Amino acid sequence: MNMFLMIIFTLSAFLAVGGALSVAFAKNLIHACVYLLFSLIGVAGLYLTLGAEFVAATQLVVYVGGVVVLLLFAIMLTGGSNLHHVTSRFGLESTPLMGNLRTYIMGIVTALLLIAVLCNVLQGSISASAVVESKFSSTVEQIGVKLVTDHILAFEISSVLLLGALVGAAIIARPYRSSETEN
Amino acid sequence: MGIIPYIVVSSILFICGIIVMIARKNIIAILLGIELVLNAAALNFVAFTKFNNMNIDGHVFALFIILVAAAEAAVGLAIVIRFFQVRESIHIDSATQLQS
Amino acid sequence: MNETIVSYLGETLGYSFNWAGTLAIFFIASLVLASIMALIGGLGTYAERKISADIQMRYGPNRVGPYGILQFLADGVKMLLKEDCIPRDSDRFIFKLSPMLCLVGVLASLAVLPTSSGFILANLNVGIFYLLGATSVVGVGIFLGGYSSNSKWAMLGGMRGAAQIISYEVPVTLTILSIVLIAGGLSMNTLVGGQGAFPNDWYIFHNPFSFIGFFVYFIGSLAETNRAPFDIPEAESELVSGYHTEFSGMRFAFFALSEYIEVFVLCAIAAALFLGGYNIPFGLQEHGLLGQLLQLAVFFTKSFFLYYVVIWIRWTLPRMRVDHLMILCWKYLTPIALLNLVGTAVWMYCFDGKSFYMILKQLFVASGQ
Amino acid sequence: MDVYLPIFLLIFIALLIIFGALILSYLIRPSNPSLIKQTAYECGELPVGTAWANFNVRFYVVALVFIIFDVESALMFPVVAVYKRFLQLGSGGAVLLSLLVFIGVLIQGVIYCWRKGDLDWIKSYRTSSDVRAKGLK
Repeated sequence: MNMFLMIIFTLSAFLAVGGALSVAFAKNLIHACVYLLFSLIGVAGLYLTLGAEFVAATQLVVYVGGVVVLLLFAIMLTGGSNLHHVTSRFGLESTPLMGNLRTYIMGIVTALLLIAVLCNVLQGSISASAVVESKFSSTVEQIGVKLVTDHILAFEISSVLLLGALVGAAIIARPYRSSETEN
Repeated sequence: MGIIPYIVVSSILFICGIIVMIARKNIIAILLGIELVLNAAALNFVAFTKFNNMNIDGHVFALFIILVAAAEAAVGLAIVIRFFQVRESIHIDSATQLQS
Repeated sequence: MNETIVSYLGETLGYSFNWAGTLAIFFIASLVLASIMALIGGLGTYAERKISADIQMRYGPNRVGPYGILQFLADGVKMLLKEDCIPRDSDRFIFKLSPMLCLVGVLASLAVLPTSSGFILANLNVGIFYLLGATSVVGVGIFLGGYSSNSKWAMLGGMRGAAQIISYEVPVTLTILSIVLIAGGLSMNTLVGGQGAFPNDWYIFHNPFSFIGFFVYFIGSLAETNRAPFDIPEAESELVSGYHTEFSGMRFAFFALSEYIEVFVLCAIAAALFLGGYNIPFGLQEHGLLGQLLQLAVFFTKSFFLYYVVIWIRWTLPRMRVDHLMILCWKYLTPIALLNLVGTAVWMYCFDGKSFYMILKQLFVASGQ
Repeated sequence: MDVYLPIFLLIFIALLIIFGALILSYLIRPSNPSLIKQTAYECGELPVGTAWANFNVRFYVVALVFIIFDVESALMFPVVAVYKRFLQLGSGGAVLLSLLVFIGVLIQGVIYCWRKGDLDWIKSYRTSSDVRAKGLK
């Protein structure tokens, strides 16, 4: 089956490299975004040739379904012209850390839970070598085992990272009505 | 087929991303370049996993790279949108003040 | 592990294929599947008109062929003969590209369609996740179609369509996650094979959470394919025709075809994940090719039943308003799906992965003794 | 490797169908473009301005919440896939706990966006003058 591999690799590599070059030299921003889409699909094909099917599928789901749509939306939101002058200070009236009691309680509970889980797991209740590796044959299952044993810290922290990204981006992007700017 | 073709492809992707980041003056285009660079890095991780006969850790790293890229794109684009509302421009050279 | 139709045929016929044979079988099978899907997409338009006519006490198409069943061919020829209008101010490159993206995305997702245990094109390890990724290309295609026309109606429809599709992907994905929890694998044969032929073994009746999950998934997939009552992106009375206002001829046909095929694919996935998929009772699948054909029949029957329900819903319910649509997604379906996920995980832990039926049976037996 | 072949073949077939239909249609369809015909449809009026204008930021916020969910579910998929196997091996509790914490953090994000009105579509955002008037944070 080496020939299929070669063909698929060549096609995907051409898609990826051609897309990347087109991104570099496209005149139109939307076109650049579409070329980026092709490049990302090409990289997903390369992952397939490497046998990393889960990473390839994640590439499709996250990049093609998510990031590219986000980029297109952002281009549409900023692409027009002649918006009248808006002068606000990035809309940040109070720093997001200044929560009330409930947010502090929630934060503390989350932190305690995280610490409890990490202590529980890191103290050697499971480690990857303890799990019978032969039972997890496919790449998805191996990744899953890694995520809940060796890389559990990264797994849990990534959720906190994403929470931070969500809250931060929502604060930054949240629109204010024009009444604010008139004041 | 060895690892060399993959490294070539990923380095081309990386260089394209760097070119985009340096040459473009549009902030969103710069974010496109960052996506390309991160993809190149993730591709290298997966390729080395396959050919150096390491365990599956490279795939996990690629996953986290994709995750961080998505979070970075979300926050970056939010900043771009806010910046556009303030400055009516997404030209990188118009970002001259920390406060407006 | 990974199996394909080739390995299945090789095992059954006791013959190992070389690369040419593999390629030929894959190509023929893919071609057959794609043509069947195109036929289903074509017949879908006919079925829609006929069922709507039934519901509204009309005749529907009845001139071309017996009962008007060849109407879709006439429509296809009409589409071929239409002039190809591209608006003057449009973005021509993306205008030509976007219908292709839609159709390619939908057809690529067919690779993991669980038609039967042996005839599945490729039983990938990441099956259902791959399908999610492939169908997400359609959203980009719809957005680009709306953008490229440079028409206000199309732009509004494209923006709304993209926002709706990505929003409803969230509850759908979370519901699929809860099913994966029960089945313990992502590949289609694991997901379907964990169920049985009779309703008590289906995942929809596995626990109360998956019962709710089925409806969350179904509503979400209706919205993801822009079907009524969620056809905001192409609402005729508000936006002329939504994102494909400016498309004519074959380009419009690609959009319509991809929509109908996607509806079928999502119905098929609903049937596979919740309604037992291709499982046939009494262990008939042991009997080689005949069993496979029976599985095909069972699979298509279930899918077509759901397809009928989709059309039925379209002609029964009024269209939703766009803010209600978003509220339904983010304030009802998503929290419900999250709770389902947590509930399913806890159920699996507490009851050791047993289904509701099995627990009842155990209780019954225990009380009998 | 040949497991992935059907994906590429299906893409190939899709392109085949598309270009075959387009070429066939190109051969037999009429083509007499005119200025009016190539105008964007705006209910019979001449189109005013371009459609590529600014859109409301709420589209972006929806896409933002979506992408966070998307990434989290992508990360949860492998863990969820091995959960049953871990249950059978007898160490499902730790996996359940880590999953629950992961989902819990995710739910906090949802609650935040809900409370701040990011999930609403119409009368979504409290203006800052409202905030000042009511003395709310």
